[in-house]
Amino acid sequence: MSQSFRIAQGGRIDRDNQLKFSFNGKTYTGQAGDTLASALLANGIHMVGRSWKYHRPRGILSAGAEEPNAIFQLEKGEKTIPNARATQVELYDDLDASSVNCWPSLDFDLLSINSKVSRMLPAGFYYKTFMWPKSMWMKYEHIIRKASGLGKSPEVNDSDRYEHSHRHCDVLIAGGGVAGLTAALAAGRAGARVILVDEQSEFGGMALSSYDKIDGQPVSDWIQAAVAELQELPEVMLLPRSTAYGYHDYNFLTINQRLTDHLALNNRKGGREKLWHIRAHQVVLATGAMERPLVHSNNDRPGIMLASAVSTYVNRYAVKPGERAVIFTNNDSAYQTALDLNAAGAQVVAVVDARSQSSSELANMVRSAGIEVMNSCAVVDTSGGKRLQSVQVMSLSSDGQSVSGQRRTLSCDLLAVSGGWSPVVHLSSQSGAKAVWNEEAAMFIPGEPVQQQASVGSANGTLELKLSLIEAANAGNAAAKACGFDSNMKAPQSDAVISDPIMPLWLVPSDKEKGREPKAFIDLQNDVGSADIELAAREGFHSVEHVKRYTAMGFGTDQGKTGNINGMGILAKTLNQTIAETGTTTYRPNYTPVTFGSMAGQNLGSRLFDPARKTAMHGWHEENGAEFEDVGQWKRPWYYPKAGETIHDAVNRECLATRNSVGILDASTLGKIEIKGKDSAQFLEMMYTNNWMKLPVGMARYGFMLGEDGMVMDDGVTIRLAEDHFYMHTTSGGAAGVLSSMERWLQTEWPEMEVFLTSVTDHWATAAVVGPNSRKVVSAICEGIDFSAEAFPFMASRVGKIGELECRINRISFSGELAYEVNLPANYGRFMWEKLMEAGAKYDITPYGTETMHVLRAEKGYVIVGQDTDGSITVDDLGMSWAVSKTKVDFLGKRSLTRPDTARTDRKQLVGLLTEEPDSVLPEGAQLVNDPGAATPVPMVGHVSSSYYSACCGHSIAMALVKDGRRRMGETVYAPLADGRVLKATITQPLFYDKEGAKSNV
Amino acid sequence: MSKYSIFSLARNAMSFHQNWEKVWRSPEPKKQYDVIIVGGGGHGLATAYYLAKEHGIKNIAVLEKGWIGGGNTGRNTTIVRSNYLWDESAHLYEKAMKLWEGLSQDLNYNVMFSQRGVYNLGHNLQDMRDIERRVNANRLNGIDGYVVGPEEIKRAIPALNVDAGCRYPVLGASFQPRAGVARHDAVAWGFARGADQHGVDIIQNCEVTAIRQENGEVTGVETSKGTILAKKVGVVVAGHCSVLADMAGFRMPIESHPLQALVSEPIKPVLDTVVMSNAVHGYVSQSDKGDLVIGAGIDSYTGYGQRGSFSGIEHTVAAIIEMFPIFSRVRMNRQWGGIVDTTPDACPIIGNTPVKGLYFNCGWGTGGFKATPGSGWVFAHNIATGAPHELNAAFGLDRFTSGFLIDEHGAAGVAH
Amino acid sequence: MSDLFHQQSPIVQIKLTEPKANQPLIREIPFQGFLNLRGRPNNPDFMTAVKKVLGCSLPIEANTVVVSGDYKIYWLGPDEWLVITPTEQQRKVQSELISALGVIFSSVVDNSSGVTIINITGDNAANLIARDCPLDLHSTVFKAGQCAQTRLAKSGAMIAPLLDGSGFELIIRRSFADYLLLWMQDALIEFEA
Amino acid sequence: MLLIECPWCGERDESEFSYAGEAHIARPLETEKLSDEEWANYLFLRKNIKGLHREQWNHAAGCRRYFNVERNTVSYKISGSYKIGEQGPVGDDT
Ligand SMILES: Cc1cc2nc3c(=O)[nH]c(=O)nc-3n(C[C@H](O)[C@H](O)[C@H](O)COP(=O)(O)OP(=O)(O)OC[C@H]3O[C@@H](n4cnc5c(N)ncnc54)[C@H](O)[C@@H]3O)c2cc1C
Ligand SMILES: NC(=O)c1ccc[n+]([C@@H]2O[C@H](COP(=O)([O-])OP(=O)(O)OC[C@H]3O[C@@H](n4cnc5c(N)ncnc54)[C@H](O)[C@@H]3O)[C@@H](O)[C@H]2O)c1
Ligand SMILES: Cc1cc2nc3c(=O)[nH]c(=O)nc-3n(C[C@H](O)[C@H](O)[C@H](O)COP(=O)(O)O)c2cc1C
Ligand SMILES: [Zn+2]
Repeated sequence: MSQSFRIAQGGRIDRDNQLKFSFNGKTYTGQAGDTLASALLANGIHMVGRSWKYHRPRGILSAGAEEPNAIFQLEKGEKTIPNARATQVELYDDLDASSVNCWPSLDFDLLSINSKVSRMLPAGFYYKTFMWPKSMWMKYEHIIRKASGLGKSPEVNDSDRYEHSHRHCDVLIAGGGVAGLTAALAAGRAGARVILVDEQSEFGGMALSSYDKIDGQPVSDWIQAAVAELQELPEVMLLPRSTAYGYHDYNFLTINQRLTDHLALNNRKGGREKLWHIRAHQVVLATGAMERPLVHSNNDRPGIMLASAVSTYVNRYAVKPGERAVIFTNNDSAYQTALDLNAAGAQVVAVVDARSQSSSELANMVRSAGIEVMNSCAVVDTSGGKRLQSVQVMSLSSDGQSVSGQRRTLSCDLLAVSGGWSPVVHLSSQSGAKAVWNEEAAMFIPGEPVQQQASVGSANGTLELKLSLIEAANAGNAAAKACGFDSNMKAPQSDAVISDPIMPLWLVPSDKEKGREPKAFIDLQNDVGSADIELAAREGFHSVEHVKRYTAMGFGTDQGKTGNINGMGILAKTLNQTIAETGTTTYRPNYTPVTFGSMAGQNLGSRLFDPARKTAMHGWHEENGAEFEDVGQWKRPWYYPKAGETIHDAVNRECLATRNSVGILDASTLGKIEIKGKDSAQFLEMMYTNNWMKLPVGMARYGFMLGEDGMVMDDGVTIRLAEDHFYMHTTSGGAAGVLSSMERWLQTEWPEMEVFLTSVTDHWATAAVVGPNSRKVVSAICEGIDFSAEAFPFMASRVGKIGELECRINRISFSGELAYEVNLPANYGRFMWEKLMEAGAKYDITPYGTETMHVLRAEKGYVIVGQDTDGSITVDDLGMSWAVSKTKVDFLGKRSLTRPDTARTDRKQLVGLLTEEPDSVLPEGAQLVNDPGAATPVPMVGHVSSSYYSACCGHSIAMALVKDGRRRMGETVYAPLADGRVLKATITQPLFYDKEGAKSNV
Repeated sequence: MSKYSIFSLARNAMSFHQNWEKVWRSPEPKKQYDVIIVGGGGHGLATAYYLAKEHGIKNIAVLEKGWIGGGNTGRNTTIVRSNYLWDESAHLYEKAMKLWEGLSQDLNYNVMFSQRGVYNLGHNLQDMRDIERRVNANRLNGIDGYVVGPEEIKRAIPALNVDAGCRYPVLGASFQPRAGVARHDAVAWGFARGADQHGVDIIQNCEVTAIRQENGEVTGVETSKGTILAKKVGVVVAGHCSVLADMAGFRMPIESHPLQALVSEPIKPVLDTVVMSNAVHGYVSQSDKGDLVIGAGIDSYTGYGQRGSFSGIEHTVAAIIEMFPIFSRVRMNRQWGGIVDTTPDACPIIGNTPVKGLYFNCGWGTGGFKATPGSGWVFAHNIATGAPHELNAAFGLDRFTSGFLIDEHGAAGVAH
Repeated sequence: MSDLFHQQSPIVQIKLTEPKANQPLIREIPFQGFLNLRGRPNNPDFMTAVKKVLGCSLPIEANTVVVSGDYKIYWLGPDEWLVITPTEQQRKVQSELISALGVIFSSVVDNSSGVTIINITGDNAANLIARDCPLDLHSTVFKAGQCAQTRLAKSGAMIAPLLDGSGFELIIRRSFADYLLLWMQDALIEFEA
Repeated sequence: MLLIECPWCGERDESEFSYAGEAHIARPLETEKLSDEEWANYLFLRKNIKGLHREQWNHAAGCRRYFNVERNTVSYKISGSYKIGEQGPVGDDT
């Protein structure tokens, strides 16, 4: 293998399984078990990208979720992934990766010119310029936009599936390092339902990169045994490659599991990701800790890495990230890295330690290995272009505030830094526990939990293995106990390690004059340097939240995982306050970015984005060529075009056929509610504006329902089936709302009323048979009813039989025609429809849809709630005050009607409009004016709510809401249209056809 | 006070940026002011700015309980448009639009107002009727607007799925070319700087805890930094207006709800306009930094927690992917919430209150960012003169008694 | 020929396939009788009258099911029950109930065409439902004899574990049935492998 | 995501419920006798409490009952649910 930086032995990679991959068009090899980052390093590639603002060369910093630099575009076409973190991408065969945000190439990037003029680009520079000339801003902005952004959005649709699942458990454990595994064992052995998630492919966390011992065994053996045991426990679920990214209220966590991204493209099957919605009784957070870099001049060169990441590359991936290494630290843990590098055969030039002394066992082992330890020293600058070449070291004062003495240059190609550890408090903070500053350990640790939750291990600031294990076992036991399981597992054993305390060092001082020092970066992804923080503070941005927003610190895809705490430390110092006073910015989901696809899941497309509610006759409508209209969630036939017909042709034909002979409409979508109990009529008196006490049994009445604000909310026909029994129709879209509103009144306001409501919307299929021949058609298939006008008058309801089946026929009409609504249980809906079609054949019965229904009702001036009303219209505005009782003491909304504005007599009122040109149809939504030539703003007097060409009238008709319209009959209004035309129309009564109502009265 | 420009930038670069002045001063509060503005959001800061600039009142304090711009101003999806339906709102928002168009120059602070246009999509026949109605009204009110069809939309927004086979296909849209987005934080900072330059004291970490009154007249406020006196107090605290009203002894027709938003990781420009959809329910634009800025729905329950429920996020993201299937593999970076003050008619309340000298400006709910300069401008007039400007006369508390609501919810759901 | 022959189930447009690999089995139990019964359980007359007809006391413990001969009775709410009868017996039971109840405050409504039963059985039955249902379906928590109305995807369902432990019975609304079955068919893909 | 206790069905996910606003707003009995102001108070004015809030919820996808919940509107912590007409809990306002 050509992986020249691969260490000959060790590591957890599969040496027998070599994989090919390409980076920026060149082909390389790696091994199964590598991440993209480790494979690149194995090939000696350090420079992987350019920084966002200055386009400086950047290398791999970390080995995990915190990575700010190694952000790649993976693959092309439908499988492309923007902004993938190479440190978390598992290598697979033929993986294709390229750098983002550089042009034309990574090596030669034109915008690296920004670096030269970087002095002109301090934090927030764009607020201070680009303002002149005013018209140029959009052009400047265009250029700014082009320069920003990292990866590219896919250009084609995603072909992958995304799964969802909901789960409940006793104990959810986030993080499967040794702490998480221990907690899982404690709770799992006790029989609790446990879910253990870890974002990595393997459980074990940091320990996979170490040679620690637990219970006397090498830690990797212990991990293997623990995982094996957990896998056997029936109530334990292990989710690898799963990130807990959101910790919401009531122990609800969202977890993103990656199912296939680690496989070669042609081996991927099934869903790509799975979103788990988990509701846990108890949560244990064992999310570990992240190492912080140290902030010094030019601390961003390729070849500068976190010390723990170096150890991970060496120990876990068997990769040597450098041949000559310098370690720079302010705490003990990086000494281990020195030993690891040394063991791997790299030369460790020196350990530069900010502390005046280091005498722990670990430090002494480093000295014994012959490695120079430079105490009271700091790396103050570095050099190198696309790769680190050397670092410069100076003496550091004991308070860390100044450097002095000679600059000593150490040549090296790797600088491993450790500025201390930051517990991953993200989830704990998301859950509401405010992170607390621990001065001694120089870290934010999880605050007092506000949910049923505990943090353990390094996530809790407990960096020592022995104590981590005890803490984890205790938390696992306690969580299981809280769920009713008897649990008292003893903690696994490990040896204590004594280490020297950390010396906090937020910004390595420079020997250069203030403001003139080279850039020292905090947020590598957003190119935020210490000078930016100081500038922000100087300009008055003192809140850490302001600093974040002014400098963009922590705004990136890494959300400041490596930079924020350093930034807060520098801000605290600049403002001369403590870090505790400075505080953190708000931790929010997502812990790491999650695909939109996984959140959308399968709830997409014509079938699953939103339910399409269908009537029992839906299949017939489809088979007969109906076009459908969305009405709420319902699919309603809109019109039934015949070959070659436009919508207008079809509607004209349907209208004429219905008026002249007979038409049929699927009216099943109307809401239907049975109202039963001795107080039913009394209840309707409150719900509706008109009177219900005296409605005879077997008769129906039209009613308006108002909101308490007096505005029309719904309308419909209600039938009295018995003294104490009614059957209410609501609008199709309003059904659910009307039912829950009526239930609410009954349950909360009038619980003493004896009324039961039952929705039967779905039970009944309804066909409206409409037109002069409707009686013949309906009576042909329906027995047991006397259909004569006298016996079965308008607004009556009767029960009869269709074959053996009991049916209900209501003689109600929304068209002004003789019409019957035929109802059968929906299981027989299609049967009923076909029988009616059969019976109607000799009258050329014509199915019609909602469009024709609209025209027919508009010809009669009937309103549609939601089209001719908009939440600001009263019954009186509609000219239907006959439907409002003058005698009732109360009904919902009544009191509102006498408010000064509502009681005005010159409100917008429903009128008819006839255009000057009979053929020209006013567009619905046209605004009406008295004087089209008036100056802007042109005073408007109303708008067109419904408008059609009426084939039956032979001219266009419209309904409009016009100010004081009822007093303006015969007057002219104008509709100025977008295309410049001005249509002239005359105000009329909103009634255009069969004005005497003769047709329904037969 | 130095002016911002490319030259001042160059000059300061020479001195290594050591000499920039504070954007605002953060002084200690005085004992007494002519006017106190409670709430250092965009609206409060704009009010102070225009009070000083247009009405010559210089002795003003803005009291902010946290950091300025940290309320809804700092957490909104930054959409600016003026294509409202009713005359009253259209004129108010259009006033704001006109101010936006010169705001960066007026403030000498680049608020990055980007007039990239806003599309409001229609997905069913009633949506289209409403769009026609609104656009027609807009044109007659002198506000730019067009109704556009699916083909034109597809040309303008190639990433949008306009397939007729969608669950809710795009039937058309309203388009306002002058509409767009602005850099929300810069709006707060720009107004703060402008106000500060006129002598306004901006006092952060100063929470108002009580409103002092004598004989039905306001005399000042109690704060976490002590008592501060003033004969006029303007309250502009968005989600917290009921809390302040409670201090003053009256109630508001307001409910405070969580409203959530989210951003993707930054990507190269793919969307150079703003797309909103009511029926599918989501709206999206792309910030200058490259992240897709996405607005989610309002949570139904009362909430002062600056966070909402995950189901809202999930529904919104599904809506966005339904509209823009190519974003499926793009990742969501961060989500957050604000506290929006909703009114029964989705219109603001700006004007006098039962307490003399106490003025309220609130109820902007889910959509007040776009009004920021206009709102401050009319409220300044109202406070300075003691009576509403004609642009905010219709937005008084009295409308809830008279019934003169200005219902901007748009038409109720189609029902037939 | 009986008109029963002319019934069509709400999922008439759906073709159910044989399960593959680890897929659960989805089957409809069509054309059962469904009566929505309401009354006040603290009224002994109501309880007695109902018992006379159904042969058992109504379940008054929330979210439980009682089986009595051919009838199954589900708790829907504190004053609401669902009575499931064999095919085409609903009218008979309905009139028996109505006459037994007389003037007692109650309501008996036939909703037989308004809902249908879908049984999901076999491996992954719970996992299929759990794809978009917030209920805890674990067998130690949700046991035979219990039932729950809940949210299922973007609709709702009454869910009850089958008595034999083989899976779940779902009662879903007619107008959402087509959607829910499309949703289930899509959900099955996860278990194809 | 809230976990709301229905007094009948027990704890269920928020998505099964719909919110129905501030609780304990009784509809005035003799509406005719109210002044416009009094009516407006009933119609529109809300306590909109920051802190312990009594509110109505409907178990919409479950038993369809309306009930009351006492919830802290800042922490979202629910101190208890109770049936309409019952005395509510007195939660700790933390
Ligand atoms: C997620 C989201 C998306 C939105 N999207 C848009 C959009 O796209 N377009 C649009 O036009 N609008 C949008 N809005 C609405 C818009 O953000 C607001 O209407 C607007 O920002 C309100 O500004 P404000 O200055 O009134 O309030 P805020 O910015 O909230 O300011 C009020 C200030 O008052 C302070 N305060 C509160 N109580 C006290 C006290 N006792 N003492 C002192 N100070 C106090 C608060 O701390 C706060 O800083 C959105 C809102 C949200 C939450
Ligand atoms: N010497 C030191 O200074 C030092 C510092 C840190 C850790 N350690 C050592 O680390 C070990 C502690 O183990 P630990 O278990 O506490 O931490 P760990 O880092 O080993 O494990 C944390 C695990 O959580 C996972 N994780 C983090 N966030 C996640 C999320 N949101 N969703 C899913 N998974 C997530 C990580 O992938 C990782 O596997 C001990 O060996 C300890 O001694 C030592
Ligand atoms: C228009 C807009 C764009 C934003 N873009 C980003 C972003 O790119 N990255 C990011 O981390 N946060 C972004 N945020 C969110 C902020 O980080 C923050 O969450 C939000 O302002 C709310 O504040 P809080 O989370 O501190 O409560 C953006 C916010 C807004 C309003
Ligand atoms: Zn319930």
